[in-house]
Amino acid sequence: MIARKLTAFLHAGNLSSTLTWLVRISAAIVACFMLLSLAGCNQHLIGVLNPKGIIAYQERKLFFDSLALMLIVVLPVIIMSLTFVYHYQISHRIADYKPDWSHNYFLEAIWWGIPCVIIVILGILTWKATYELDPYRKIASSNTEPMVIEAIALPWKWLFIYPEQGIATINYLVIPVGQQVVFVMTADNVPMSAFFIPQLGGQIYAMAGMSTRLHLLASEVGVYDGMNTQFNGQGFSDMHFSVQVVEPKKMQPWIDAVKKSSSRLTDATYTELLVPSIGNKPQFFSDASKDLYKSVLLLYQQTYGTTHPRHEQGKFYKD
Amino acid sequence: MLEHLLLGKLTLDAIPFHTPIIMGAGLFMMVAFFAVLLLITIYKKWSYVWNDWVASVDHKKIGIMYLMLSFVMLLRGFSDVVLMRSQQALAAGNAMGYLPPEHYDQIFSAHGVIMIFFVAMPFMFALMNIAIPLQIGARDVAYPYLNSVSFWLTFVGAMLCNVSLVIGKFAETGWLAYPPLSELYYSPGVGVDYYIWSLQIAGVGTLLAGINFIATIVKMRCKGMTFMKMPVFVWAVLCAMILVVLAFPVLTVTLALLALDRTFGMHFFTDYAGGNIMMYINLIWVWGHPEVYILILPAFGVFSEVVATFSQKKLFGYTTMVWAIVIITFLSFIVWLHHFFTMGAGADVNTFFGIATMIIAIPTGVKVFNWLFTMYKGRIILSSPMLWVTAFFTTFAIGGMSGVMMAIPPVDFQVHNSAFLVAHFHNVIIGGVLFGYFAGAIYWFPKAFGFCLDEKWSKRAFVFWVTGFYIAFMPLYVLGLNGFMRRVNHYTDTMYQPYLVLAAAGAALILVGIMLQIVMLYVSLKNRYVLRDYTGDAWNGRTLEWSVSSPAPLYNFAVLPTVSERDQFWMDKQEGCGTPVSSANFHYQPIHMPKNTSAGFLIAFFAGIAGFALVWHMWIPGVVGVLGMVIAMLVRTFNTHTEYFIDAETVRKTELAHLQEMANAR
Amino acid sequence: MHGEAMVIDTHKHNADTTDVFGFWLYIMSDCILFGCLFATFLVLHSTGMQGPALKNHLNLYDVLMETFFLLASNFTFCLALLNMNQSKLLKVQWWLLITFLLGAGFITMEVNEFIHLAIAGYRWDISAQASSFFTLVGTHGLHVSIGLLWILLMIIQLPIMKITQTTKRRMTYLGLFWNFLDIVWIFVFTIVYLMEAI
Amino acid sequence: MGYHEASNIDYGTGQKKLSIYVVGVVGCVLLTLIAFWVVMSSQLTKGQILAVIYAAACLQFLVQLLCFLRLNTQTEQGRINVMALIFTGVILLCIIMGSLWIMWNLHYNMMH
Ligand code: HEA
Ligand code: HEA
Ligand code: CUA
Ligand SMILES: [Cu+2]
Repeated sequence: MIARKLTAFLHAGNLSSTLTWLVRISAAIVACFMLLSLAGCNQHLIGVLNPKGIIAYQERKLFFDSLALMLIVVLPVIIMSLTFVYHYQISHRIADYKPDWSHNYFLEAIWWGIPCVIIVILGILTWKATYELDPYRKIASSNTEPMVIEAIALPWKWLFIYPEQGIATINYLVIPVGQQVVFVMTADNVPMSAFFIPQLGGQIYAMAGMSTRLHLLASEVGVYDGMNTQFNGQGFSDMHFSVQVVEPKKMQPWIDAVKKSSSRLTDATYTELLVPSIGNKPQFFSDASKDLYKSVLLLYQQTYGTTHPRHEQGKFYKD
Repeated sequence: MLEHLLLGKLTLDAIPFHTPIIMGAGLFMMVAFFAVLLLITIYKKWSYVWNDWVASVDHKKIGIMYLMLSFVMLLRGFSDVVLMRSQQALAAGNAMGYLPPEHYDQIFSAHGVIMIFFVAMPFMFALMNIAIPLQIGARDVAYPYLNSVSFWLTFVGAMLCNVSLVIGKFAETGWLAYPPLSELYYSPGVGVDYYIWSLQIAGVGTLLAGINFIATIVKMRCKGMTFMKMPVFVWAVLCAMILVVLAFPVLTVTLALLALDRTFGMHFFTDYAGGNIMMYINLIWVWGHPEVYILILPAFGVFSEVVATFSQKKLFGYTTMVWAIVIITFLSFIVWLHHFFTMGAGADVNTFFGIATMIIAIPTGVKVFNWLFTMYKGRIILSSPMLWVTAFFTTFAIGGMSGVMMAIPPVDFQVHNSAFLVAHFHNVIIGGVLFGYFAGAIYWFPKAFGFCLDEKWSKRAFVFWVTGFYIAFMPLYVLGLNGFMRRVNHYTDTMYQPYLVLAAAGAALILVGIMLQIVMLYVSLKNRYVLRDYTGDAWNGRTLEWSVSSPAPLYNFAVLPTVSERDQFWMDKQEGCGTPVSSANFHYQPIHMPKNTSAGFLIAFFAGIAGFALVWHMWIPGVVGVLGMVIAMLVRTFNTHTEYFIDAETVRKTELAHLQEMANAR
Repeated sequence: MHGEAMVIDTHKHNADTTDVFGFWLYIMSDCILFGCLFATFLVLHSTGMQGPALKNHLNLYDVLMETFFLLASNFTFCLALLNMNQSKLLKVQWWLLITFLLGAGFITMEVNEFIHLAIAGYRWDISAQASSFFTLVGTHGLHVSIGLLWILLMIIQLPIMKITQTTKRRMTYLGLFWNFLDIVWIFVFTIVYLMEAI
Repeated sequence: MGYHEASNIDYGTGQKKLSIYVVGVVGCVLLTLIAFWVVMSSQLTKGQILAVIYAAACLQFLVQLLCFLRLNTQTEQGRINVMALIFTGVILLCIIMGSLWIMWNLHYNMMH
């Protein structure tokens, strides 16, 4: 029926050209949405549409559920707006003209009611999902204890410390598949940043002097893109890192390999890392101090007075 | 020492001689500016410009000046867009495009600031000034002089923001200047100071205008116009202005604290010494969320007027319309956290604010349905204002839907800061706010200028605008879901490039649309005698503004009207007594009017000096600016002759001339 | 129709109450302004990060004195208003002068306190807590100073412009403003000083 | 209506009366002293002290509103003023309480 109306729209002889355009536009939108859903099976996708982790799966599901739920009202609204405009044009000389008809309890009850119902359903969904997918919360479906990785946002690169293993990396993450990981993060000598691996799950901010957490669980082996999403200065666009999800048994060999690396994360190397730089290649450190993370936090929490704790590390902006 | 007090940090290095694009743009602006001054001098129009415009306190003229400000700023805002879109279309893989980060970052920050503060807000105030006093049957706004102050403060704020193009630089922080990025340590230049002081000055202007319009609407309605008989546009503006008065002080405080940090080394939002960046983000959104509803509510008002007029039918569900607006007004104050779900406040907080946000969809939806059913069984005239409304339904429904999706915290974790968000807000801002204001501008154009706009060119521009819009922004939804973030200067994954090229093409189509709008203005101006609106009622309107001549006489109404119905003018016309004053030997009375004054301009001028001085830490000029402001205000308080009478004979002549024109037109 | 035309000018007859309503709206917006400053103060004082404490430097008896100065000035301003209604120009000026002196006393003590704190090492740039203390109290002080200038202006303006509708209206504004500042001070006194002292 | 009636303009600010002002000032002084005394020399617990000083502040706020500002609902303008005040108060509470709640939660989450 709708399709017939639409074609009638397109072919009606007396149609003003503008209206034709309108209809084409709405067709374009429909096409866009089709593209969106089709895109789901495209292997090249690197966002939430192609999830590789438990959290991301649920987030995608929520996305499409809410979309479908809302389309129940939104689609009719779009269709009605176009049909009404078309149908009741003055040139159509429809006898049915009620200039003073402006009130109807029944109708108004309907359009208070239906959106209300939809929002109630959506609200319940939201309520549950927000608690379930809270980044601070341990992932319930997994019975393993989370593996801890400390992430420090540095001027336009990420430092990842594996405190239990005593190693550290720059812009390079290796995590086991099927096991949950908790990222504990802060920032140092860089404005607020955000940690995000789209295919594994949502994002959270990293701020100096504060410590946020994010639980993720990868469910497929592969290489994924991770990034900073919060604009934090000139090197922002290149603040990406690579995430390797590997079989759990491959974790230990990798750790051992890193342990053999000649560079260690000493105070001196850390100070070098604090200097702003853009587009860093991955780096590996065999020996990372357990207290580094804590001391970075404390530095920001305990410095008073007028000088920034990192004022010696060079200007943030080349002015 | 003296040099330091006079010039502060300003040196010749501040002028970017080495960057040809900026110098060219700056030079062009200067040339244009001086050309205008020269033209005024050559044609000996200085006294006209000064007395009739700069010093004017007439709401109709101030409205027109707001409109011009908005239009000029649009050119700046759009040139930013062209740069951004082309940069992103080019800079894929190893290519870096042609804009290094330090320029690109200024450009998107300036785009956001200019579009919101100096395009959308002045546009809104333009429509309000042109329509509100006429719609409520008043002679002017409550404080005509304050109205002039407000306009000039906004103007000066806009100028200060644009000066940064040539002297120094603009903020490289995004349009909300989150600390600690905007703190002195991370942004040592003057960019953020320009941002702070131009918004501070414009913000005060906005706050004063907000107070002015609330007082106007509450106190100056004509006899018989109870609250529930006001046109919906008036309701929408009333609520938007309540939001202004309650939200803008928050912006003032937030920016002032940031300024204190930067100027006096305080620690509100530094990342050490106990400063709390999260408090800035919290405060700026306490203002920021209401701000976007400040923009959209008047647009809702315009839709209500336009839909009813062009469907030639009463607005459906007036009472629910009003309640919906009131509910949105209140709700907009309890949802601000949805802009930082990802900061980590935990599930309790996120759930509360997520659900509160969604609830806004209900009253908004009700409004949409009421508009739809206003068209139902009407007789729709598809003039261009109505076309914009038609396009609005689809666009806003999509944009609103994506908004509600982001109100679900776990979904927002995925799309926050991504191109999806950019698509959402351009969807609602362009498809809602801009389309609405365009509809309003075309609708009230004859009332402000006395002639209609050319329909043919108007419709052509519409077509390009709408198609351009969809092509420019639909790809961004896909990009966002694919992990493409906002504010990126270049990207390595070339998969994104086709979408960005498409988006750039869309922006180009919009550009064509804007050019066609300029053609439309030109053609209409040329044919203004043909397009002249003699009746004062160009669209067969329903509300009081259409009962007077176009443009309205200086005093608006020879006799203040009395109403007893909602669409009083429409009812009168149905009963065949459209114009209230129809008898030639009617007994006119002298009318009391406010005198023009240049005090408003002077105050704003000195505020501009003070602002510029504060940016550069020039303490002597700063003191001069502040003293100038204070003295201008004090002098004004001693002036007791601020009003005058238009004598009855002048009123009679003006009215009779209008009647004659109407008769001729028939 | 004719009957209405006899109303000379509705714009004028509304003007006075419209004016005061506008000023009231301004005060409402100022409430929000102070509200945000209080919120910031509370937030910065309730987080764990402390820095040097204000408590050690405070002299609450001085603050009590300040409070009474402000309260008394409020009362004397009301007396000025009373006399304004009875059109006793000289008395109005007299009470305004006393109000001014009391207000000036308040400001002097406050400035004195600030200087003392700064010398003792509790400067505005030492910590976020100090910043928020100086800013909140200072913003109130700035408002009071503007009020003082305004009172001076009225003392000068009244004999020139006499007691008219216009000056009466201005006195009403000023009264609202002055009173509002005292109300804000109640909360400054309680939230900033008393709570700090507990 | 016109200029001649201007003397009873409705500012919505109530009647000015010496007796009411005196009541106001005495009330305010008393409330201030009570709060001050509780902090300086009483044996109450911290919670109790807080309760008392907040109660005193709120009471004094009311006294000032009624006795000095002369807020009332007798006239049209007075009602509008009161309405504006109440609405502002509600929004202010939303903003302050909301901010504190949010900031407390953020802080709690980021320090553990
Ligand atoms: C009112 C607000 C507004 C408007 C109208 C627009 C219009 C447009 N915007 Fe903008 N935009 C923002 C507000 C707005 N934007 C904000 C707040 C940001 C965020 C900044 C940040 O990151 O900090 C942003 C960011 C932003 C980006 C950066 C995205 C990123 O971060 O990567 C891009 C990218 O291309 C973009 C594109 C466009 C385009 C193509 C248009 C064009 O389609 C539209 C062209 C429109 C016009 C040229 C104006 C129309 C004319 C008038 C309103 C006046 C007319 C007057 C008369 C007729 C009298 N916008
Ligand atoms: C005029 C401007 C405007 C308007 C009207 C809106 C309206 C809405 N916005 Fe939007 N928003 C912005 C401007 C605007 N927004 C801007 C500028 C930003 C980004 C700023 C930045 O970060 O730079 C933003 C960001 C933003 C975010 C933050 C995302 C993030 O940063 O991660 C969220 C999240 O909840 C959101 C939600 C909403 C919602 C739920 C609405 C609702 O009001 C929409 C309601 C409308 C509808 C739902 C459609 C019509 C209704 C129906 C057809 C009825 C039936 C529908 C249902 C039952 C669902 N917006
Ligand atoms: Cu961010 Cu605590
Ligand atoms: Cu919002």
